[in-house]
Amino acid sequence: MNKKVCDLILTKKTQLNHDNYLLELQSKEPLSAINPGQFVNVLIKDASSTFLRRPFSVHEVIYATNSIVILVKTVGEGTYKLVEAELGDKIDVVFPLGNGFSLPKKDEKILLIGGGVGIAPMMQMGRESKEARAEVHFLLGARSAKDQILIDEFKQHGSVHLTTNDGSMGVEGFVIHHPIFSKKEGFDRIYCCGPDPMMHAVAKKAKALSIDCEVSLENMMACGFGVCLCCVTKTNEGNKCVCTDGPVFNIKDLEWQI
Amino acid sequence: MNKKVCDLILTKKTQLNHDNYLLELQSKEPLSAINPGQFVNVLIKDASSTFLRRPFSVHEVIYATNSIVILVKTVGEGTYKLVEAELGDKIDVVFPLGNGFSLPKKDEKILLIGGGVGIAPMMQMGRESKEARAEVHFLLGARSAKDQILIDEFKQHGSVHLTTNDGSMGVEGFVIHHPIFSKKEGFDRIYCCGPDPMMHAVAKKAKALSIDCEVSLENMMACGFGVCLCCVTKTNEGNKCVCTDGPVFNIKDLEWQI
Amino acid sequence: MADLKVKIHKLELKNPVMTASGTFGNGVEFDDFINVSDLGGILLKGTTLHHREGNDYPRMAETPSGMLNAVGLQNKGVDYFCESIYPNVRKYNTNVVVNVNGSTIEEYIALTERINELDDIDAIELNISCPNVKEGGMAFGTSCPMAEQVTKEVRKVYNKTMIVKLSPNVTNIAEIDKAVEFQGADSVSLVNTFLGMAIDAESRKPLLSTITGGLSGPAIKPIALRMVWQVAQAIKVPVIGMGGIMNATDAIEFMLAGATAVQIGTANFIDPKIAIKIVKGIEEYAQRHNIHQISDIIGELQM
Amino acid sequence: MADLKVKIHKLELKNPVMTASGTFGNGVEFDDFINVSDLGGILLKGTTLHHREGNDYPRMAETPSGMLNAVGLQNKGVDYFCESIYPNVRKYNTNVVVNVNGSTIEEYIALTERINELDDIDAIELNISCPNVKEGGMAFGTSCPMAEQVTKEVRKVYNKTMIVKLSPNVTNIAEIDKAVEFQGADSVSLVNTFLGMAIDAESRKPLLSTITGGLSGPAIKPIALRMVWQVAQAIKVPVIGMGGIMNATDAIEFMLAGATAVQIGTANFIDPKIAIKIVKGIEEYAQRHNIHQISDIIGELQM
Ligand SMILES: Cc1cc2nc3c(=O)[nH]c(=O)nc-3n(C[C@H](O)[C@H](O)[C@H](O)COP(=O)(O)OP(=O)(O)OC[C@H]3O[C@@H](n4cnc5c(N)ncnc54)[C@H](O)[C@@H]3O)c2cc1C
Ligand SMILES: Cc1cc2nc3c(=O)[nH]c(=O)nc-3n(C[C@H](O)[C@H](O)[C@H](O)COP(=O)(O)OP(=O)(O)OC[C@H]3O[C@@H](n4cnc5c(N)ncnc54)[C@H](O)[C@@H]3O)c2cc1C
Ligand SMILES: Cc1cc2nc3c(=O)[nH]c(=O)nc-3n(C[C@H](O)[C@H](O)[C@H](O)COP(=O)(O)O)c2cc1C
Ligand SMILES: Cc1cc2nc3c(=O)[nH]c(=O)nc-3n(C[C@H](O)[C@H](O)[C@H](O)COP(=O)(O)O)c2cc1C
Ligand code: FES
Ligand code: FES
Repeated sequence: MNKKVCDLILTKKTQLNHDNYLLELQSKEPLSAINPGQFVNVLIKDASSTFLRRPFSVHEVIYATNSIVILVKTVGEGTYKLVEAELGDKIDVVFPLGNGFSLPKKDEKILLIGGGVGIAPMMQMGRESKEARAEVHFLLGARSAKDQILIDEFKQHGSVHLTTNDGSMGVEGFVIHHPIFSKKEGFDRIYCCGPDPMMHAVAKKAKALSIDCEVSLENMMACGFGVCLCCVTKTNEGNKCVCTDGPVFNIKDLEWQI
Repeated sequence: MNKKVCDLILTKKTQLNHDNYLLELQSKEPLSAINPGQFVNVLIKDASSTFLRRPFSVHEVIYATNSIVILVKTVGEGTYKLVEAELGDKIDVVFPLGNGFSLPKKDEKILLIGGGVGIAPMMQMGRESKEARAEVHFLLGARSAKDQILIDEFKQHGSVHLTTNDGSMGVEGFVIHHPIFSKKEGFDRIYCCGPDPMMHAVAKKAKALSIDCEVSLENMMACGFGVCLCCVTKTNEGNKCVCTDGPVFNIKDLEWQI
Repeated sequence: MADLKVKIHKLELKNPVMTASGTFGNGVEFDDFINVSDLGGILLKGTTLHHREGNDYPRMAETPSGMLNAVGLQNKGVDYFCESIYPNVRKYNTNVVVNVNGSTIEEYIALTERINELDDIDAIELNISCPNVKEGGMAFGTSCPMAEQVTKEVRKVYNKTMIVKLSPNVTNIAEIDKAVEFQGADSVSLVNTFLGMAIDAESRKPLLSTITGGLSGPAIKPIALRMVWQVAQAIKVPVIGMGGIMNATDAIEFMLAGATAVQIGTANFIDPKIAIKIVKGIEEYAQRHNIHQISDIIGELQM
Repeated sequence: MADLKVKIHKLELKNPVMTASGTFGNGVEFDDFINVSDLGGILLKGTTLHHREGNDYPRMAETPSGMLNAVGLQNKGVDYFCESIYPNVRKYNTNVVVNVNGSTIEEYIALTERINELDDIDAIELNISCPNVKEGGMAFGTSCPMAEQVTKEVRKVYNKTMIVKLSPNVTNIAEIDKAVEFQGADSVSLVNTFLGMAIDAESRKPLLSTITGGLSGPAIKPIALRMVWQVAQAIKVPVIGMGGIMNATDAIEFMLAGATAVQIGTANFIDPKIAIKIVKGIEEYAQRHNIHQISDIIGELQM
């Protein structure tokens, strides 16, 4: 699982909706094992305002073709430039980075919560959890029906539950408002990635229900491999780097006021 | 002849040899008159090292289609990016800039000398000089045969004489070594654009032969329209801006040691 | 529509957007592109008592997100200014400010006295921060006693709005600003360019004839913003902020840091319409944030 | 093949490329990417006597051609360093330099004494220029008497190579460098980061928890280059240059300006292999220009 910096080839690009794209990046050399929840750090070329690399979660790993798929939401110059890349283009990537989620045990019932583009790491996590024979549930939150993407793909790895802020698809409200939390038979583990307020709310819920919970943070990063110390979050053991000690943390280790 | 800043559309792109391209840029609005020797200043988008615009001589004006053609030699990030533009792309241009050459009178015999990409302004100058019924001769200098471009196009406006440094096409040597200068019937005017040492050599020759001579300078520019005062050259009347008082100067006004 | 008016001492600005000295020519060069009178004010190019040829070519080098210049205050002197430039710029329905430069205190005074006679010039900007002239210039702006003295002496002969433009090439900019304020400046403007240098590795030569020159553009924005913030906290007179402003967001940032108005410099070279675009952008920002008076955001950085 | 060796006091560098403190972790983070021993030297991350948590998140903001950081010297203190880091870095066959930081002169001394005991550490870099700590840090580097004093006191307890790293946030950097040289520094390194600031116009909040932070990257290169040139002319000990070096050409420029060696900082974040690439690029430059000893170009700016 050595880190490397190299050019991957863009072999597939799929636009999912107005602002989400799947990019499939192929390595010439075989991929070593990548954990669900790890991320890659991409150099954006030819953009005048992107000086630093841009981090993206590993959405899927296709070992058969040595490919990594990332899900990119366009929010600024870097992501707009990235999704403009054409098939065959070389993309300069540092990977794999970060720790990744801890996999569930056989027969455990787990809830994978993704909010917005925070759904990205949950595809690979869902697949590997299913392969580990856990019972996988996805809870995907979005603003509106048009922002709900990849539902069929998630269904291949588990059952899918949806919320939208405006109620246009699934349950109206935020993910924590979903009735799945009030079911009697609870979850063994919750995994969550999404906007900070959402992760806080989920963590609070998990704590109240005494469910083991991991969250994947998206702190601003300069290097992505543990040398700049810019991406820290407060933990019981002091400041830790989200890029190396994370991005995945167990909420019991974080100093969140929940 | 008001200056404007606006988007022109790239309607045609022709690669002439390994490092020279013709770009045809079309204006939605009718073009007002542009003088041969004037230039345009192009914004290079999506390049990380090009902060300022890049100036290019007007190579041809096609009033019928409201188009300006520029000849671009790739030398750095800006020019490489520019020639990567695709048909239909918007190119942000400030134009027309500078003074331009003084047109010859009817029946005058003129020599238009271009060295390297300095041939750029000579096409439109040749055309308009011919239209003014002058006798037009081009003297085009390049390193080697493969760098001699657009010969047939120049032939439409006058007779063409060539030099190459390695003798692979035309006379071997620099432009001033061409026997055309030793002919008895001399030229009424010489116009020249090219590398600085070449323009100095031509100016010296013209002075020796007492021929009126205009040169087009390519000083480094920040603004291109006379406000930064960065592009100056020394003249009899002190420092003058190459972008507004030039790029074309009569050699008798310049403080060149020739 | 938001009220964009701001006030710099006696100057009423219809909006906080001015253009920076040396980057806007004498305004007239922009007539083809924009309606100059729509700006809050314009700063004319640096003027001296006598004609100056400026430095030798090359005077410019592009740098990452910026440029170096070594113009060296080329201008035709105050006589020419009064006769040939003033008649053209007085027509603008905006604040026209002359950027005043000297090699000695006497020169600053003599020049200011001449400008004082011009009815339609309501303010001067005392440039004690030019890095590109050998004598005077930056030497005044990097030493407290000198900055104080020139401000004090010029104040004696000038009753209209006096803006003092300070050098960023100092350890503690707020200290010098305080000194200058104490001597009667009605406003301070900052930053001027940072002393920098560029070398061509192939020829091993400096890229500027003067070896060093002044760095401007977005590269310096973070430092300029910090200085404006520090100065605005230290002094009471209005601060005019500049340094790498390329768009309305940048301008808003300077205002939040404490600038009452901003100046647009190098950006004018890249887009001759930029100053007007920034006025519009500020208006849109105000609308989006439900701000009725843009002056309400001055110094309103939330901490 | 050109001889790339240079000498910084007693340190023999196999090539002039070092990595800058705080941008190279403890070197081991780069083992996956490069052979660290191929570098001229590495500067470990800033160390203090006691454990420091550093500043709160957010500590970073991207800027045009650069970045601001406000790490605040997070590190586990010298005990941890000696026990857990030193054993891992002494293996490198290159010069491993510890970046020494203190809030008081006593802290600088106590820390240096500990480092002095480590056989395989042949040099310290005295950081008197960190803009991101409240006490000490930059205050030492921006005042001549303080810079002199800390240099002098640390010199008394340290006989190996002592490099002093100075603050660029000063009016006259050469003056401070001279003072430091006078007090026995064997070399000076510059520049540290420039104090800057970034604001989010939408939320009206600073982008850094500490409001201001240190600017690094290509944006500062022209200023850094000028400072290195000025300092190299003013002092006799070798200068180590840095500030925005992204490629071999940049490195050569610093050497032409007078740097004996260079440090690569922020560029490491963008390309973890960059330092080695720069070594190769310098070698190519030497070959292309028929330079047998790279040390021949130090200070060879043609004017
Ligand atoms: C570990 C990690 C994994 C990530 N995974 C994904 C992913 O799978 N898919 C995806 O689309 N995005 C992901 N992101 C976020 C992604 O990196 C940013 O959206 C991207 O860097 C924005 O670049 P830009 O140039 O387009 O926007 P910019 O112009 O840089 O920024 C646009 C806006 O987004 C904000 N922003 C940028 N980065 C972050 C961040 N890290 N946290 C909070 N706000 C930010 C900026 O402050 C700004 O307001 C991840 C981030 C991290 C740290
Ligand atoms: C009035 C004028 C008219 C011009 N007309 C043409 C034209 O018709 N066709 C054409 O191809 N080019 C022309 N040029 C030159 C053209 O502007 C430059 O080649 C271009 O700006 C280089 O940009 P870049 O980003 O590709 O290279 P950069 O990376 O900026 O530079 C590459 C190399 O070229 C050098 N260089 C760049 N600009 C100049 C310059 N103005 N003078 C001397 N050296 C320079 C740089 O120092 C560097 O060594 C003209 C320049 C001027 C001032
Ligand atoms: C080419 C050029 C010429 C300048 N001339 C002057 C001048 O004459 N007087 C002055 O006070 N400032 C002068 N400046 C400094 C600008 O007014 C401004 O302070 C500086 O460029 C920073 O702003 P910017 O980054 O927006 O350009 C000049 C700047 C440039 C780029
Ligand atoms: C994230 C970060 C942390 C830094 N930490 C230190 C430090 O601990 N000690 C120090 O002397 N300099 C520190 N620096 C400054 C660098 O060593 C270097 O002086 C500066 O970044 C300029 O070089 P650059 O532009 O190549 O990055 C740090 C810089 C960055 C970006
Ligand atoms: S991003 Fe640099 S340490 Fe995490
Ligand atoms: S390029 Fe600005 S005045 Fe000529």
